[in-house]
Amino acid sequence: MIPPPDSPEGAMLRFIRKRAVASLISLVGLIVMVFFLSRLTGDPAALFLPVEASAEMKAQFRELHGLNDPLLVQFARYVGDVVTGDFGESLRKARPALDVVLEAFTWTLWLALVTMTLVTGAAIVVGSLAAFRAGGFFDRLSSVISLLGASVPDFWVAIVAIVVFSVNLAWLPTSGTGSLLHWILPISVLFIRPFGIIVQVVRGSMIGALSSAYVKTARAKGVKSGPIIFVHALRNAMLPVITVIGDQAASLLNGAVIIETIFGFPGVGKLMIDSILQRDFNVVLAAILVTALAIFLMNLLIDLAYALLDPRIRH
Amino acid sequence: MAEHLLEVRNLSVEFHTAAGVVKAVRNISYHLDRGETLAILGESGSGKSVSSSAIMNLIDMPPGRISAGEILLDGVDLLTMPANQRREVNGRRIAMIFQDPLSHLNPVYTIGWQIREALTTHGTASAQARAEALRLLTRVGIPEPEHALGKYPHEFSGGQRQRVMIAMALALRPDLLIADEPTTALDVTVQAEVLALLEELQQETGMAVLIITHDLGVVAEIADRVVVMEKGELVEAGTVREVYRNPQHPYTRKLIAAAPGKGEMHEPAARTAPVLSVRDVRKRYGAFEALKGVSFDLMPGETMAVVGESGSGKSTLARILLRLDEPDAGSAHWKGRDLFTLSPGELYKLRRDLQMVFQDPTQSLNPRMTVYQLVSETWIIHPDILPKAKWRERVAELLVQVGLGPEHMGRYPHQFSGGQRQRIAIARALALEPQLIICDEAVSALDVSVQAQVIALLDKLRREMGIAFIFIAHDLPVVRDFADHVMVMRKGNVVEFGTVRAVFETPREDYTRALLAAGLDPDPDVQAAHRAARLQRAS
Amino acid sequence: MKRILVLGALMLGSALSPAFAGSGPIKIVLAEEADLLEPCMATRSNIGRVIMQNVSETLTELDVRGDKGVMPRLAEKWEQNADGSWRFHLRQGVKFSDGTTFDAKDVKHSFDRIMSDKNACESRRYFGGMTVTPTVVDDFTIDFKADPVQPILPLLLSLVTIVPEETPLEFVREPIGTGPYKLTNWTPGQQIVLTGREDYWGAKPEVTEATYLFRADPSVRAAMVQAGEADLSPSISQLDATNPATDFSYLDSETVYLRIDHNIEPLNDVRVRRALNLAIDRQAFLGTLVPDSALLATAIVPPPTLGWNPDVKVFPYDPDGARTLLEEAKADGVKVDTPITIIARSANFPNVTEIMEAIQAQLQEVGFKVELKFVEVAEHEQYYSKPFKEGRGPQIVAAMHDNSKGDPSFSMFFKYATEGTQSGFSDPKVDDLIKRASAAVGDERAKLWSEVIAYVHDEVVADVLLFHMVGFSRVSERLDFKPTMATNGTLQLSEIKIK
Amino acid sequence: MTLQTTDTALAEEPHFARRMVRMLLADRFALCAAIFLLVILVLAIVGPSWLGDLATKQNLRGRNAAPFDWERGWVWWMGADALGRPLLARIIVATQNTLMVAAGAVALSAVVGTVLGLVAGFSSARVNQIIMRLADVIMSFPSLLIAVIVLYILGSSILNLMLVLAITRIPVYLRTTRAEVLEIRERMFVQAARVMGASSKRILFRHILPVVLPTLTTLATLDFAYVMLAESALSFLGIGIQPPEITWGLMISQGRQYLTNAWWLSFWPGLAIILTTLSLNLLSNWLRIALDPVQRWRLEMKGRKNG
Repeated sequence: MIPPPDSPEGAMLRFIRKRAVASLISLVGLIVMVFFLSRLTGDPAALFLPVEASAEMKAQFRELHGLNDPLLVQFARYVGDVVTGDFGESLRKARPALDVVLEAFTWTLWLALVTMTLVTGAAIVVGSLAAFRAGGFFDRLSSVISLLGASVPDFWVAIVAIVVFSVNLAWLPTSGTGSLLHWILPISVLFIRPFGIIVQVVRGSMIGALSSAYVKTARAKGVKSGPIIFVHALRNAMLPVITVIGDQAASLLNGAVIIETIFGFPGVGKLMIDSILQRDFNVVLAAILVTALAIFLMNLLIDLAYALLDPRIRH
Repeated sequence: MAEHLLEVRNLSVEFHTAAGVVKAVRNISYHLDRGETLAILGESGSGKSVSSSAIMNLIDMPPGRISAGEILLDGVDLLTMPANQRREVNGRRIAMIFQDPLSHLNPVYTIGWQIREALTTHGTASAQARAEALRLLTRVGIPEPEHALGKYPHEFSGGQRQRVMIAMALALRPDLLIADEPTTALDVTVQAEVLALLEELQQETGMAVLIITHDLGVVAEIADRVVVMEKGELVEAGTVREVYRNPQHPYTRKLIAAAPGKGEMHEPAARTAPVLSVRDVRKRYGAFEALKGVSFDLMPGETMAVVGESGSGKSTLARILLRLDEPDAGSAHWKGRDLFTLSPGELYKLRRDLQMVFQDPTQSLNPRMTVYQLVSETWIIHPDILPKAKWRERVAELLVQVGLGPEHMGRYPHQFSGGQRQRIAIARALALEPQLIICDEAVSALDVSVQAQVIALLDKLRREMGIAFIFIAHDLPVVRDFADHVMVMRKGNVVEFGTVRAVFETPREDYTRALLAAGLDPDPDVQAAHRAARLQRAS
Repeated sequence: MKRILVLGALMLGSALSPAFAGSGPIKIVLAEEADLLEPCMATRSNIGRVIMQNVSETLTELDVRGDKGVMPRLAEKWEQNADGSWRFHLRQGVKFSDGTTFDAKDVKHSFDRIMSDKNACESRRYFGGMTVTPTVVDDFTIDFKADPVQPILPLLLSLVTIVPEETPLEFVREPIGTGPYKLTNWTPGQQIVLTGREDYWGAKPEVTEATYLFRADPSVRAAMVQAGEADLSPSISQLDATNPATDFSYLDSETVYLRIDHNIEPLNDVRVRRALNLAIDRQAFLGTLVPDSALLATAIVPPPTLGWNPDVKVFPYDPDGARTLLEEAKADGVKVDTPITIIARSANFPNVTEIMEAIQAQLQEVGFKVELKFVEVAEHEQYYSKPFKEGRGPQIVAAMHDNSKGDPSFSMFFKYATEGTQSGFSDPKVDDLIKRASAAVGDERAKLWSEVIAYVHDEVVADVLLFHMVGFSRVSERLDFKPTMATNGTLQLSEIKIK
Repeated sequence: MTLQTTDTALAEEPHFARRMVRMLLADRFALCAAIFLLVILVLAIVGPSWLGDLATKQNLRGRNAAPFDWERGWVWWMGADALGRPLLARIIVATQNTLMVAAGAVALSAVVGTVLGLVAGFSSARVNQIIMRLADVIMSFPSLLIAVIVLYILGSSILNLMLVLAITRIPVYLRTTRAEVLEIRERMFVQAARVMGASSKRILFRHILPVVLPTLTTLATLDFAYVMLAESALSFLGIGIQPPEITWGLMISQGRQYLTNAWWLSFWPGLAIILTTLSLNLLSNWLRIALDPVQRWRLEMKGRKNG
């Protein structure tokens, strides 16, 4: 009893609009929450100025940055500014908060993008092959590796990797940015956990898809194993996998704080933590807004990917 | 003796399950020649599909295992063939179509792609495959075939999907087509069309057809010979007429006897004051009009059958009467009160009077509750019916009443067969001592022999307890032996309403006549006559 | 009294005989990124390490390698006028990196800018409690008049970075200075590059270009120098400092101590405070949790500071004595059983958790009830600085204090005067001594500071002084560089030689 | 392919607990995991009272003692930490806090998330919207940032840590539960319950929840691992559990600086986390099969072979 479909394009636009409204609500909620919560964590003046600074200096600092006004006034002012595209200045860096955030976010975006691409590719191949011979040697091996991957503390791996690959073997630079080589270690460490998780999901989903009726049809048609796995089953099995990929990508977009800290990678995760540590509220808020927006866009892409993969969703 | 196209010899297959090793088929043998149609007849659990899966190499090993036997295709044993040769047989020499084409077609690829794949897998060039796919779709009668190639399975109706499956199966003109319950979930009119198509194509190509079914009507319509299976064993074989006229095995006899539509028809009493009076019920889902103004009266203690094909709105009607869905307009007066305007509190009281039995007992019984919990839950919800001390006793009573035993109380639904589960569902409905039970396709999912038993049970309850029934079905023969009145629905409208005799013997509407004509009769001779008549009408 | 310091440029000139020295670019890896490169914030260590004296210079400079005291930099000489104000004679022919010429107006503007309320310049804090008025005498002479009179004004001016007159009052992102280097690249989060200036007024340093990198993790920093990705890391972990060829320790002017809140019983009793001091086995920490070369502290300021008192002796480790004192106090009705909370800041200094856990164990050993609480920097500040919370229990705050300025006035008032923001007690004699010492000059000044140090340590038993810490640096073998006490806040590239 | 055994499956199945034990015995990996977890659980209960003193007794002169010194008592086999305390004893004592934080956080987030998910999946569109937006807010709030902010406001204690970790994990359960409820509420047995007049509460908790529960159990075991790692990440940032309380996560982050010259300080607690999470993962994989009637034969078949 499906209602007669109207044009898929119209439906898509309506869907995007609906999602945008919902995300806007979430975004506003997020801003309200972060604004007030972060201000509960303490006074930026105490941190910006040295402990020996006099009370007058602190008062003057607060006055200078409008921190003496009632919270609600500060909030109204902030909202007013944001609406006109002004996200305020960073206290610490004396530059527009948005610039600071966008700079850092670009790095995070690339890191997330490259990592997730590699993870997705590798996890799909490994997970599919494991599912095809479920219970076999490769399955066991891949599940031990992926479980291990999902349960190792990442900072541990990061430091050991630096000691081994950069100091002892001197194959790779220890940290920082610059050449492509600099990306290898952070990406490898970031790779581990999502890989472990996604392999498991791919495997589970593929086992389901491989036992489905249409795979039976394909076998009855005489289709070879390769196409059965990677053409027939995989595309069907991708839906739950995409959801998990989305979740993992979202957490990468939110910044890989620890990896960024260790590898001196100027991403948004470390920026956020540093900023809250220094009570640089404008940067925290701008960073949250930017990452939340990015995550919203990514979720939208994921929905589009659903529609692309599964024609049934297009209506 | 000339070599058969296909010969199954002493095949035994077993499966490892939670309950131990199950011998799915034991030592069965049958054969099939070119141009011939063999039916494998059996109910659920008979193992009728296992041998065909073995032929197609579709048995998962483990948990399955072919423990003995051979399957000869033109004298060559498929079971000992190397894997790559074996794969070449599938699609090229033997093709298969299945029940439920929706789940057997890959939902994410266009049907054009899927048909082409059948061809290219076995070496057809892709340009040629494209042309061939178009030809095949045209041949199986898909409208606008050019356009249809780019559509996805979910965009077709059930009958069209089965036609697509057939096109795909026949792409390489196989010597043998295996059809596993190809028409089971389809409406009767569509079923007739699909079977006719299969026959035509068989005549065109001279292929052999192995059809697996539980339906005697299908056997009568299409098969030359039939083998009957029960619990993994082949109990009877012969030509269709022989087996029908002169069944040897008690099981075959039971099966034939259970076929519906042969008993006495009810003669309803004169109509008095209705207990349920439904007027002009309307319901839309978005742009789709499910009900376009349905009205009827139901007398106390009477059975009214609602018959219609998919999309007729019959299930929507049931859901609305039980307030599982809200109507857009109309009224339904139950003992003088409009069901549609009741407050939640009043509705809760009224639930005792109106109950429902669903199509699939596997789904309508919570898998994590025991039979005792399932039945007694009604008294937790309606605590004033029965004091807790008497629950156990009453559950036992009810179970006996529906033909089960008190010892079943502690078991879970999955430990029962389909028919038994439906009995549990009925016991649960009875626990509230209702005055009206709405049965939504309550026997459609059951085997024929079980169907008859459940219908007999319902009829007994009606007689003994004076419960009124609204019995929803897509199949006319089922309601013939049971209903007082029949209401035929089509596309949200009531097409015809009358006593069961009036509807079956003197149908007023073309649609009703078409429904009756499309129904398959288990008697091969009667069915042959039907067919002749149909062909005559067509020409 | 007039005091004239005249120091010719010959001293600086004589150092410039680059006979065999190499030259070239280097890379320096630091722990904390400079989030600003604002000259008036150069007194903050993460900023100062990059720009102080490299990009932005000051009128005067404290000698941290020798004991020459305050030395000339942009001022060639200075003298105190009769009214107590100071006159500075500026160096001529100095150009800012934007090409403008350095003169007295720039100095005045730089000072006014620091004191402006349009920004949050940190250096302003050194001029609290006084009014300083700069007056331009001529292009290369400027007077600073302070009320009250400041004997250490030349030292204070070593903290005022000079910017061109045109610099806006708000924070800038492109520091313009007179130093030997100018900022040529700043990619936030990645690197800062300083390049040597051709038109620098002084001698040309061997380091032609310095690239600053930032890594939070100490072992990564050490690894970078080892792997050749950096030439110098001024701070690495003691644990990584295992290679004598590259790794050096240096006294880094940080003093670790436990600030006692004397207002709450039982910490108001001097016997209890003394017992705290006796209970801690300071020596046991050396070579274990604290580097071997660290010094046991007897004052809040490190030894090279004016007035540091060699006669004050470290409390001995005497658990029995501590127990006796506690019992005495208890006998007098002091509630010595009240649990005392030690508040420490996570990651304040290396091994802070282990050190605090060990101290807790040692205090408990002699009968104190001690709880340990780790807090982050902002919360720590609330415990450390006034106003203290009402209704608090007995509290001890573990803190680290940095004074590399050579004069105790940067510490004593804040830590020990009644009005001091981190002072845990009030003693009129201490207040008086600090006041007098701040106003005094010369030997008198040193004597008075010594007196304060001894009195606070021995009589008041104001706090539990622990260690003057040392830092560890890793210097690539191609460099010739020894870090100093000032390295924490200033890292002069001109002091780095290339082998 | 599906097995058509509905009619033959009438055979009585053994009791639930016995069946589970038999299936556990059938999977050697899961069995080892279960035994390991049992040991960990026992250590968590008795650890602090058994070895509490030994684990806090400092000896600055015996700091960073190397492991595998069989001459000394067994608690020294893993070496000593930076204050000369036996690592093995400390790991055992830390088990309690570690498990308490992880279990507390998982239990809290699972309960809150599940209840919200049930409500969201079953109530009006408006309530659903509110709950889902709340979940979105938490989801797009970087979890470490929430943790830092909340811990700054509330102070760092075991309870607050539990709370913080729970908050960040709530959406996981919420979304899963809601998705399942949306599907299950359309199932026939839910309709049947409505026809009987069952209240929403009854339908949710008696009919829907038991069906969702196996999924949630699997999720919770996996989350257990996640939470332990998150806790150690917080310790890495210096805002986790504060000494003298100990957890494995804190031990790793304290030992991190000694990684190059006293690797055992962070290796053993790291190993403890890995083994525990690995065990939980293995057990949850087993559980997923054991609770799934379609997959269960794999274990039961093996069980018969072995037994």
